[in-house]
Amino acid sequence: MNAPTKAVGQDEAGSGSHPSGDDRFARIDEAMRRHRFEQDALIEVLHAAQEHFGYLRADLLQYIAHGLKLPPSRVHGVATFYHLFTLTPRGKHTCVVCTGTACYVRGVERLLAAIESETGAVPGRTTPDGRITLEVARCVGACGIAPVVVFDGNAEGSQTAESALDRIRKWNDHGEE
Amino acid sequence: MARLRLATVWLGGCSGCHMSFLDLDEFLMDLADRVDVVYSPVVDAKEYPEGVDLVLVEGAVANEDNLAMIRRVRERTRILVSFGDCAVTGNVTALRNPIGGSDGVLRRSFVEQTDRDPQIPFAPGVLPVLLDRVTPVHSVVSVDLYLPGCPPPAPRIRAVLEQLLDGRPARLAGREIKFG
Amino acid sequence: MSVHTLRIDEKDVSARAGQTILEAASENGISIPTLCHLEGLSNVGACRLCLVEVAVVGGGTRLAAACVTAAAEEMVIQTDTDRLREYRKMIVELLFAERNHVCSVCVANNHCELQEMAVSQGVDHVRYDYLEPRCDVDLSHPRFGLDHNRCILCTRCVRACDEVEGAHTWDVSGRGTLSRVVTDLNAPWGASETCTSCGKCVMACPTGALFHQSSTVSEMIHERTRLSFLVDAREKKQWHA
Amino acid sequence: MEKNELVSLVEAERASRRPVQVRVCTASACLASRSREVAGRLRSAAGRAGMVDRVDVREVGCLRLCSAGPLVKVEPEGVLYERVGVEQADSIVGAIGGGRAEARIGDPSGPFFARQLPMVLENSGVVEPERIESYLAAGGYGQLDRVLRELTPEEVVEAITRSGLRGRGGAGYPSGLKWATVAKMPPGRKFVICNADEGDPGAFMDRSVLESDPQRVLEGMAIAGYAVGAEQGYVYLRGEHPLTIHRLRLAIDQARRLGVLGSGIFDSRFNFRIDLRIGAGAYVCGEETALMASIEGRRGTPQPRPPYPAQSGLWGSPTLINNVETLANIPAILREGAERFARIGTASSKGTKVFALAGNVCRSGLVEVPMGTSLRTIVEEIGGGAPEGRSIKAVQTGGPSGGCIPASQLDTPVDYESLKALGSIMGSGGMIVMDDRADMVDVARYFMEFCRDESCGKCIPCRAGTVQLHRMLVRIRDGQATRDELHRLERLCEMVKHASLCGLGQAAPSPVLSTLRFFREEYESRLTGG
Repeated sequence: MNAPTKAVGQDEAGSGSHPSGDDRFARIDEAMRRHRFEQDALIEVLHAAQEHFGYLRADLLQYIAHGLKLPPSRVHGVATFYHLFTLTPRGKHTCVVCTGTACYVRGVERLLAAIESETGAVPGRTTPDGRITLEVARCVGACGIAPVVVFDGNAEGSQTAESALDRIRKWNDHGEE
Repeated sequence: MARLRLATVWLGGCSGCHMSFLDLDEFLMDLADRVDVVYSPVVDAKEYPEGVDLVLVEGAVANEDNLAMIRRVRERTRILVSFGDCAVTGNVTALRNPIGGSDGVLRRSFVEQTDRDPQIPFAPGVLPVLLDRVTPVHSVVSVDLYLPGCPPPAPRIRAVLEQLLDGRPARLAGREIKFG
Repeated sequence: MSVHTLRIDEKDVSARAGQTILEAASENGISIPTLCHLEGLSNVGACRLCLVEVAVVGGGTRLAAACVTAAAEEMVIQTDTDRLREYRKMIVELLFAERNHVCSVCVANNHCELQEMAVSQGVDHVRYDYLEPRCDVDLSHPRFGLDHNRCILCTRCVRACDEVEGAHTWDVSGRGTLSRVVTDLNAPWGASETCTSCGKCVMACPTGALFHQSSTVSEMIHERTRLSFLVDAREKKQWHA
Repeated sequence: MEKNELVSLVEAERASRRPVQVRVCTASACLASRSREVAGRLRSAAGRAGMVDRVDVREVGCLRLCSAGPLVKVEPEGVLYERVGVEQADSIVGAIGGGRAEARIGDPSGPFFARQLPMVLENSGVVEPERIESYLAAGGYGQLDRVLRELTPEEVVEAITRSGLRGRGGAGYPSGLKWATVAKMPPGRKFVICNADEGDPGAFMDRSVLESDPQRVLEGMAIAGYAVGAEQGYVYLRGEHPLTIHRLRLAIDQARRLGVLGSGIFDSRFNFRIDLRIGAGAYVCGEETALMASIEGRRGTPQPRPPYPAQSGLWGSPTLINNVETLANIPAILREGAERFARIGTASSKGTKVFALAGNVCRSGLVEVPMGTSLRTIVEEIGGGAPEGRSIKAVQTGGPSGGCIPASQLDTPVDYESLKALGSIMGSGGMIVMDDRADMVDVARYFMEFCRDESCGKCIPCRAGTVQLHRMLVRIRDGQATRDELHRLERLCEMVKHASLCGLGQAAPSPVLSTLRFFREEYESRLTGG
């Protein structure tokens, strides 16, 4: 494993380019500094890292462990405990199917099966071509308009297998946009 | 008193449990006085007979022959004893399960791990077809008594047989039920 | 220091304030089954084998984990009822079903707390599906090995490393039945930058999950009492044999 | 900000109101149906019609009838429009002051609304959640101000105790008692936590409250902080709901800027600061010890209790943990008086309860009714029964920790004890209606899968037990199980229920046990020989 890049301490605060050569590390520094490098802020810092890097690479976890002076195994333990953190890259598009009770009662499992068979995607994974990450959510809290699917962050209600597949086909049709 | 009709059966296992059975030494003589061994790898009987009083089943259910056999055994036997860890837990025979179904296992054994002439054996009617998963006996048929151990030590086998021969409901307790 | 008197299994016993039910029972020769508990480490109340029945005012009982429940004045406790025996048996069976515990070929055969627990709880077969997960074996460390097939997630290794050695090389990753003990960022153990190779995790392990590389079937004998020896030496300055 | 400045801010806000208010719902469900675009079009339509001086288009919180969204309400005329499309904006603006719009008109006095008693939701769909001025103009923070001037902390605790308020998060623990326990701990560092980790599938009450009226929850927290002697509060929010996070973050910033949170609130000596903590997707973090572990940046695994958080909670300090709806009740209780509050509801369950009504029901949405209202009133009158002329088979309450109540028991009043007697729980308020097509074994399987996936893995009964229970339920559903297996299922349910470490595991068997109790024939009829 590469040696971790040294975290910028309070004394080195500044907005210039990051010693690592990747300015996104400065965003992690910023999150750590905002929480005064307190170890309790681990989850907040992981949120920030994932927001800027898309997923939690091993070197980021190492960097955060170093910055917060935490044992690496604890950082890994926390990062893998929570569903929202991902240690692998996401696809170009994300499709989150809500499997909450209202959606279940309204037949979301058939919809999910249709998406799986059409795209070959497996919930929690990204398709091998890196296009689509399929996920299931335990409830997105829009039960009044169940079943709900969240396409690239936009929740859509009253979905059917057809309407969901139409949306996904559009991603594929528009090539590399 | 009628002589007890005893059988022993060898499914997917190493025969170590039968070896341990043979380790009963002079008790085998006592046993011969009190039972008829109607079916066993150590006697010459082709067909598992009807009306068996007691059977010791060694080995896990690993292939279709095992499956057909254990069902027949259950139908034709009053008291069925799961004899040894393979029968009780799957044990070594079931070590292949995490690898995946029968295809995966055959591929691993006869293709991936082979230096010369890799091929998957296929001989219908000669080689029994592997089941996708090896299971303990009780997940296929009901079992009356569990006699764990790999193999079960001879005194443990003797304790069970003595209880059963005396017509007592057999029961193992304490250290007599240890796996491994 | 105040002392409580309580009743455990029809026997009047006394306990110092702050003592757990488990400690009070043990001092009075009453043994309660445990797996995640280990003398010298903190208690987490996770394996639930030490559940006991505590009488409640107005009749009936409640279940309490003896390792994390403080002994209190006038408690009336049963440690070995039919109900508890049934639950404990189920818990042990669930553990055998969860990973691939093959006693006959295990390094810890005959020296394993899980195997012994099956004996003491009368587990002669497992009534649940064997889950048969694919588990890795990590032999990257020069002296020790980790076999996830045998791990029961008691976290004794995690606590030994954190609390006694202070390295916190171990932690738990994932969740639910997919949880795994990991070193550092789930790197091979041999590549760990925090591991001091002290072997305390291996001492603490109840099963054959952590072992010395030289050991083969039935050869792995853990030295589980050495942890409490170290802790007492460090904290009480007592070097008991 | 000085108090007189606040007063003039409120006056300015009131003066800025125009005669007609067009309120557009911008809670999650309506936003998903593009209600924000509708609001934009309404604004430009008002401009084109030359009505900017007369008409205000306001983006408000939940208007409650989610299934008919996007919802738009015109006040003071009291006209409710349903399923509003952007193309209808001109017509709706044109109909202001008389006339009929080319849009679907709802019935604000129909049974969906008439049988409700909005108290927690009194500002929902009225105030603008992203503007603190709007909350202040509706009398917001008035109770915090009054409490700081007129009441001692003991008197506040006393009032909450007298009100009979019980925790709205699930178990129904008396709130006053909880507050008193924390208040009585020796002075020193204490915390107030708002548990907004609403993770039950099929529940969106707390989320709606926070998206519709976030300041109300902050005010409740500050009052709680004063009562128990805490100066720091945390809101623990689900990371899955970006809109809720956004609105709450905004609300905290605005409250801090105006000084209604911070040091020396309302010129008193009371300091109270609130920070957000964002969860990262773990249902178990709704359990309070796991929640605190998560706030401390650790894996969200529960700890054995005692010690209870009230004695030793966050970082070992006494900690008051209340759920969103509990805290949202506080300002109303203090304003109306404990006695008036206690007159609503039943003998043991006081006040109102917010439910998220969804599933196979004609009208789904956010419902607030007095405790003791019958399930029938909620699902048949308010919800309009099952759609397509079907019949209701069961009502699920309490999420994965609750149970399925059969149609034959619909006259049960909703209160903590009645639901518990039926093997379910009030829970946080998810209420899912299932029609005659529901397969109750599969419903049990569904919830068990949820618990299996959300088990933290710390204790064996829950970690390994839920896996086995799930497999058994699949086999029973698929007709591959024997009677012996059904027996094993029941025994294992008992063990997991009694031996698990925390509430998640202890309640995981509830959906199985309740469906076995009321729909046993669905299990038995699928058993195979043996």
